[in-house]
Amino acid sequence: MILVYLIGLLMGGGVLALLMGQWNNSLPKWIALCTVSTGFILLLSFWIDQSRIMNTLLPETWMMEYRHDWISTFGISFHLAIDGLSLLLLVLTFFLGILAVLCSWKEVKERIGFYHFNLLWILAGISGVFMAMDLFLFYFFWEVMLIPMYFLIGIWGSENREYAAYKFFIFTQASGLLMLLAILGIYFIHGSNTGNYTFNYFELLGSDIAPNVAFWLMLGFMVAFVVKLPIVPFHSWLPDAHSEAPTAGSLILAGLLLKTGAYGILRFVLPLFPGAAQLVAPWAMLLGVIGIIYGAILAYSQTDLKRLIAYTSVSHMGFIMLGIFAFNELALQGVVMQLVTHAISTGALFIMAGMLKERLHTRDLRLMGGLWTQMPQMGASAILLAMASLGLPGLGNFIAEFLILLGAFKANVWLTILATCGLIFSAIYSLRLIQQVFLGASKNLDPIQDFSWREITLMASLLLSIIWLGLYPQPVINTVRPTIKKLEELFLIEKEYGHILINNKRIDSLPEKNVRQVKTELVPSNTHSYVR
Amino acid sequence: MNTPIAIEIVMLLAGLLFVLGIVGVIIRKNIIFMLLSVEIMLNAAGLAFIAAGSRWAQPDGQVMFIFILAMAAAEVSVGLALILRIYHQHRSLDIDKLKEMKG
Amino acid sequence: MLGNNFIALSPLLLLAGSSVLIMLLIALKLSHRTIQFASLFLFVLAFSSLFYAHDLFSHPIEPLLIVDRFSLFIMGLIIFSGLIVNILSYIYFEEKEESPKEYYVLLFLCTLGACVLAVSKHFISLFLGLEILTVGLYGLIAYLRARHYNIEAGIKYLILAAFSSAFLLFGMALIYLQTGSMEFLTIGQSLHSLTSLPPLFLTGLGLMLVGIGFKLAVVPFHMWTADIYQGAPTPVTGFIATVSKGGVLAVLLRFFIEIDGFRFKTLMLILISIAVVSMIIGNLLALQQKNVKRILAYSSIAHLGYLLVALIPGSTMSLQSVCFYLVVYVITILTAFGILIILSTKENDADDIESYKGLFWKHPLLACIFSVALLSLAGIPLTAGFVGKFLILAANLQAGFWLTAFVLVISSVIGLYYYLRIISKMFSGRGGVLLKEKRAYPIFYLISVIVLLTLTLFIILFGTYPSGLMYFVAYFQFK
Amino acid sequence: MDIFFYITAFVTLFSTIMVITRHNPVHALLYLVISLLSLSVIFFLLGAPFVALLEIIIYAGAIMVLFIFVIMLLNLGKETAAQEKAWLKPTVWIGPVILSTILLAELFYLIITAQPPSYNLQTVDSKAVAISLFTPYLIGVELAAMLLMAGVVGAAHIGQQKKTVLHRFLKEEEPQ
Amino acid sequence: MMDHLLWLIPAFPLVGFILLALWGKHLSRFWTAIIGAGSVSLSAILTLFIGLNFLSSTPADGHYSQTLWTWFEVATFIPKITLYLDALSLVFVFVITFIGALIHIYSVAFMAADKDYARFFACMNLFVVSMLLLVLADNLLLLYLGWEGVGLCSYLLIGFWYENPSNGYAARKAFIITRIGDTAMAIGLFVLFYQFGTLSIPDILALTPTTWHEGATITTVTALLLLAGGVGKSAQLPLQTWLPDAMAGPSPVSALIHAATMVTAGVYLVARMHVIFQLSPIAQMVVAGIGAATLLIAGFSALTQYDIKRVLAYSTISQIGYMFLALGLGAWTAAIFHFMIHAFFKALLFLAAGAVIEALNHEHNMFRMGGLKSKLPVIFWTFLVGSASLAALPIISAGFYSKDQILWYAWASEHGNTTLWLIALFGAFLTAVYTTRMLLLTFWGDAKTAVSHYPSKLMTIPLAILAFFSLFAGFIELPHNFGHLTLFSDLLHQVLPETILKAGIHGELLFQLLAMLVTFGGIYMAYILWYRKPQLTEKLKQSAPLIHLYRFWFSGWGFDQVYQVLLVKPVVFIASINKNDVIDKFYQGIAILMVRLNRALSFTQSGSLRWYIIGLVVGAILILSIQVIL
Repeated sequence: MILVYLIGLLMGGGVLALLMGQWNNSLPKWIALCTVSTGFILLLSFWIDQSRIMNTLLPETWMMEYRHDWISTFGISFHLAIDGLSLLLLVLTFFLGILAVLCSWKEVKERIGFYHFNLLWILAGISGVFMAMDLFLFYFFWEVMLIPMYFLIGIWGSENREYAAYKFFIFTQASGLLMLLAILGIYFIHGSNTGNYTFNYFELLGSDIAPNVAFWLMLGFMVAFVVKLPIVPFHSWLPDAHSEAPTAGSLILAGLLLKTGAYGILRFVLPLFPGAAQLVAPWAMLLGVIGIIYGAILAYSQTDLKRLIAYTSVSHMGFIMLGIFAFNELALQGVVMQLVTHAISTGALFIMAGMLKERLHTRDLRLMGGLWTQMPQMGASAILLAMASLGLPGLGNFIAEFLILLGAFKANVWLTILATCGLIFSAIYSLRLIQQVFLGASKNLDPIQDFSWREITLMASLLLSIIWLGLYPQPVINTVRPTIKKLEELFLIEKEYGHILINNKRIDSLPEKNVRQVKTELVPSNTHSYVR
Repeated sequence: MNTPIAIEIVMLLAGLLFVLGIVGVIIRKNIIFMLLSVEIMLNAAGLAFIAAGSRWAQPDGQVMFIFILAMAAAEVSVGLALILRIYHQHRSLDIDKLKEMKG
Repeated sequence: MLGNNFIALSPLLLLAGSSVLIMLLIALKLSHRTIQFASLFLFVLAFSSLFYAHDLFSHPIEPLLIVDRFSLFIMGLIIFSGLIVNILSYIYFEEKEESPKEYYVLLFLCTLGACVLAVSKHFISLFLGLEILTVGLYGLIAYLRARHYNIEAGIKYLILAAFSSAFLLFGMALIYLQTGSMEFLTIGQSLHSLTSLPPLFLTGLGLMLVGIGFKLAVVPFHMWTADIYQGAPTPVTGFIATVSKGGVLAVLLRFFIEIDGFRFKTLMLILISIAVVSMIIGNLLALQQKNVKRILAYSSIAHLGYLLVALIPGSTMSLQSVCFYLVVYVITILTAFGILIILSTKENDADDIESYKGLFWKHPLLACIFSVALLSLAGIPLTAGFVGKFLILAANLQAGFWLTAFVLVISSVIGLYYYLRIISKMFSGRGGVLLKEKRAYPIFYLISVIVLLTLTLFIILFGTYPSGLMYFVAYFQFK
Repeated sequence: MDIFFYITAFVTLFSTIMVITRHNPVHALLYLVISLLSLSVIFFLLGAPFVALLEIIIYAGAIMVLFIFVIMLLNLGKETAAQEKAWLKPTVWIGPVILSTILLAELFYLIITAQPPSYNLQTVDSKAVAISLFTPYLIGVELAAMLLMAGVVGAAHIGQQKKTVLHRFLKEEEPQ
Repeated sequence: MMDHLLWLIPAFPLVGFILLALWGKHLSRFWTAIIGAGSVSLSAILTLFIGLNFLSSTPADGHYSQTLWTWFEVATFIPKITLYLDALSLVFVFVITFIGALIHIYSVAFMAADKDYARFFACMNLFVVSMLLLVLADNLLLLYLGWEGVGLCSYLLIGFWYENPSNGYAARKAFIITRIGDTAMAIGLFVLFYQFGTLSIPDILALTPTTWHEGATITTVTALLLLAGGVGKSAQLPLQTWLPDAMAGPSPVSALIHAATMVTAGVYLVARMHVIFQLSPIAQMVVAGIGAATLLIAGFSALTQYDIKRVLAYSTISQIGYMFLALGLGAWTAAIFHFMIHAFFKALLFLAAGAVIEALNHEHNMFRMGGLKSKLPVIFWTFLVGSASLAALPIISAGFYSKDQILWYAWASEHGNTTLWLIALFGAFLTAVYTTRMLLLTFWGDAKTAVSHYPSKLMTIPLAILAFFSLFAGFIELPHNFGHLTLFSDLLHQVLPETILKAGIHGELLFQLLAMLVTFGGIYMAYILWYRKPQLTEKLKQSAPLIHLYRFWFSGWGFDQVYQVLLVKPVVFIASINKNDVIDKFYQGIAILMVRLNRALSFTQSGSLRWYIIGLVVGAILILSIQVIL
């Protein structure tokens, strides 16, 4: 039930902020802040509660579940559940949510109520995506987060906002609809096989799909997620969206929206279509590597600060793709780490870009330079973030990237070596960023404020988390371990017997049984009920 | 008493008339001519109904024709009223002058 | 028996009677307001008579009409649309130069025609219903007869409609020649044993499709749509988009089911091509359009394409999805046109997209309503349009029509652009041409807004909790 | 009998062609009347005497008179004829004619390949028509009444001459 | 018991860093200096304490180790934050903390006028932390943390005076080039992990001999990958080009990072992972080859520089080349010994050079110096000591002992051969030449620039201490024909294997004499060329081939230019032509296509009724055509 409350809280808070926005300009901010903080505290306490159990015994994969019939004619239910992965991403969502509210505290001066309405609804949509265990519901939330995001970019963005908003919306919508087709495909195939027409994720897990059909269905899912991630060559919406969005928009885009893509692959593509995923794995990894290098080179050539950061996201998301399709625990844990750390580090970079824009009224790198003199605090934070983004050990991103590469190395040596070379490029663009903005001769003679207290709090929380994740990431790893373990097991079996299934000549009864067994193990056998 | 007229021939006649009506509608400039041509088409359709009705020796074809007649009357009355309006507004019945909306 | 006939026909009788009654009221020189209220009352009466007629299960009135659940459903939809258009008409016509009274007579007649279409099971009633609707529409479209656009649209519609009627008639004649009957069921029975359609029948059907296609405004019979939508008074445009298309689609559906047209490859091929081309071309046409009414016209072409796609599998689910989508479409399009009506001024209809600039900051409520309607048309979740599209896709995939589903997806992505364009205009910066709300008629303004708000709530309700409507649609399913 | 039919058919076609090619509206209208009259003969030959009569009375009579009335009212004469003359050049009509020929060819092809069965021609007299019109199709008649009403109301509204026009396009037309 | 104090060694400077980073702005200079230099000094004292303890009662397993916490635990990969102190790391820790402390103290005075005082010490402290972690790491991942950490600090400190973009450029260059090596090293770590299932250094070293065959490809590949990391960090061929540019940083930075400690991380790595290298003769040969080539190339370049710090930079490259040579020869202890001695004298030289530069108001050009012998006596004498050690002045300088060992092994060890020995010998000659040249140009001759200020006590005392070590540190390890003292190698042999000599090699004394001769020859030649007969140099400069050669050497053998053309330019070019993302063009193309289609279709909506009717007819024709065709 707490899950429903979380979404309800955000949506309700949004509406309240919208209404209050008519009366008072600062009320919506406070409402939004309180709403998100409440959710955050709620989740955090639950997480801490859970982690105590986690340390002692291998917990159930599924921690909480809520189910209510929705459209019963189609077997659609309002079905939410969380496991470690979801929980982690939810915590991240609310954490960044708070920051998003804070970082737009001064930036947004117009239509504050509506702004916060959108902000909270995006968060609600994202939370929903992370919790939905019904494919229809998932798709529903998947789309719900788009519209407020569209408004956020389209209304509060900078000069070229409308173009960016369209592009964002059309890209994601197009790919989303293809996913809808795939969802329907699996729904009917499962239904006609078993007679049980349902969108329930757990029931669909065990379904048998002919390999060639599975391949196409998987592609349908993949397109949506890959566009969201985004992976080259589906990335071109991202630089525009990121650079035109307001700070909070960029933060949420980079920090959360992109993560839904990775989450989707982990949650749906791999468990639903293990065989097909195996089949495309080399290509997916190749795309990942291309993304890493292509994104990095593009990032290097940008002159727009936010565009530069956006392309670094493209590069970093390549690692995620690489890691996911390596199918082993190391890489998958790395992927999860990357989700979290990239969210924080790139989010922080965007916040910083927003602060710079507030002060300098430009995002053009060529107009910046030598800002260290006036803003040493920001400069230091920027260096730390740049280091995070180039994967300096001791910061969270390093662990993520290292684990991914380590895992991927097992799966594909040459691609991993190429990907590792991406680390060099990441150094090149990160240092260029620092050089252009903070070092060199000062080009701006007007006095510029360094961090205010609000900004210090914002930054400090992000920087501390990134350092914490770099030095002691175990809580994160523990939280998602059961989920990742199950995924890995699935692939071990699939790998062993997969070729038999793929060639489909003669399906040995024993291995098939094994596969199904593992698949069904992903289903909660005895869900803890934490419903209070 | 009657030798049957081949039904194909009648239908072909109806088809010819129908197509002539179409040609008329397309090539004429004056709205009145277009209306006239539409009447030809409706007549052709009526002929087809009559032929079909007589093929089955049923009155239904004729009934249908009567309704077509009614429709033609109603339509012509509104159409002519519109023509009057157009003439008032444009001082001409040139259909090519009625192109204000496009795109 | 006769009593039952009366009960079954009560909606039609009431509508016909209403038109006469209104004429009498006009003769008594009553005010616009009185007539508006009277017609409102009469519409409500006609609508409620449906519940009365509902007790009869599948009541045929040989040989022309049949009142069954499906026709009741469609009639309900039609009368409901008529009702909404009627309410919205007041503030539109009150400030126009024409005496608005005859308008109501024609409105009733057109609604009657559409209802006849919904209940007809015979070519004669089909033809008559269609013509009542069409001839009524001639009057309605050209209603503001002093305006060039109105008259131009009127004559265009008249010539084209008569032209396409001729095709329809010729096609019917051919079918009649082939089968010896004009009743759907008998026609169906004569085809029962056949696996492929006889050429004469097919030709007739092809020619009929020209006529029907024209009324539905599907490609390649779509070209009139934009001009007529733009030229006609806005309430009438809304009426054309909903009532006229709903009625025609209903009769098409009935005809197809009775003859079981889904068996015939050629026929399906034609339908699929029409649907596919409609979706794509409709959306493409609207892409850069600057006139909102024209945009809605082009979007309606695409939506009719969607409806045809929904029809194509011919399964139970497909029919349900047609009905569901029809409801959604009607509600949504009425909402959209409602906004246009409210924002129209005495001189101008609010159809220039530039005039919507910054609407949100001036009239947030109206802008929100309009946005919801547009998003529903675009098929975005939380709105009913999404569920509708979902059902269509589901029906298609269930039957294995991947191509049509795919084209639907692609074209709706194209379509997204222009809906977003309007929305982003509304939310973009202040300024732009000032659009006035019609505060001059506070009561009717309030009523209109409340009506639109209710419709919007329905859009959202059906989008978030569609089960109710699904059951409803399934209950009123054909057969 | 056949010959009679063919002659009438020829007359019909000829006069119809004349209708669509005449420049003067009155001439065209008169040809149309001829076409309708010959068509009514064909109706008669097809065993539909009642409808043949209606064709003459209503179509050739009433409706055509309406046309003539409007043409006279608007005083369409030389001017229109000149306009049409200037317009009707081969470049204009060749395309539509080709299109229509294609359509015609397809229609012919489909109709001829259909091979409808032979039959015996029977006269369906006015009584049979009346009976079917007023028993099963009674509702149709009622509906036709509504149709006519729609036509009348529409025509009356559009056609009425009332100068209460307050429209920007027409402001110069209004002295008051 | 000492195990538990291990964490304090890096903790002191870490605390210093945190304090300075967070509150540096608000601290007075005094407190900044106290925290900055004090923390490192505390570490140094603690190191002495622990070191003595270690030496006096060496634990049975040869090391102290302390696990602080488990870094993370994924599947079987469980790297821990464990500090591990054995003899090898002890030497390094000692050098780092001790020299570090001296340099910090020196910096208190040297940087006194700088506005970013706190930032300087913060970075320096952070550097010490990272470097300590590097050498104390128990597993390769933690080592990698230190490895990258020192890279970061190097970057920050090279670019310390950030207003000048060229400093920033040098800093970036340093970071990126070392990063190339690091990347290869990371790949090496992957290989190791999949071979051994762990990254723990002791485990790997223990498992290697049993798992891998000598000369197996995997061994060589792994060794080369690790070596690549070392080559990058230690500025060896072909990744040496960053170090001369790195002299843009303040002199203490050059002393600490780019001479004494960080650049020798590669040496540490190879020594640390010596088991792997031992198993791969090819790799070992490559190490020796790289070392030999580097020392020669850098020696020539050093000969031509006029910036005093660049001379020292090239000499550093060259000296590290010697260390690599030693490593390649299997002379593990000799390499480490040379590392330690080099740390002393090179730190000394840099600090002294820094003092000179500051005294001459930031004049780097040696040709504008001169005659400082009498004006800056303390500096002169310490510099002289350092130079002597660098030039390996026989008997009295520590450098002699360490370098002589390497020369000897180049001949005598089982991997040694004549070529290597000749190169090493020639390198020694070059060293003597350029060292003497530097000395002569700086301190002898006429004064060309006035001395603006004089070094304070805080600067001279560290110099003196370092000078002491530069002279006498060599005596802990004496050749066997000359005292045969092996304190240092005994200590290290706990960790590193003994050098295996070829059978039947004699005549060590002969080689020593030869080396001495070469050194003196070098000194004399420099004396002739740059002091006695400078006109000779001028004459030589007239000849065209020589001038080209001179320029070639001066530019560091053209490596920079080659990289510029082969790597930098193409990448920048690709980046610049693709700035607007060619893939985006594809999507824009789709959008444009849609717009075109829209225009074309809008054209059909001409408003002409006739046209619409034709459309209708065409539609009918199409439908009928479908029927006719099918």
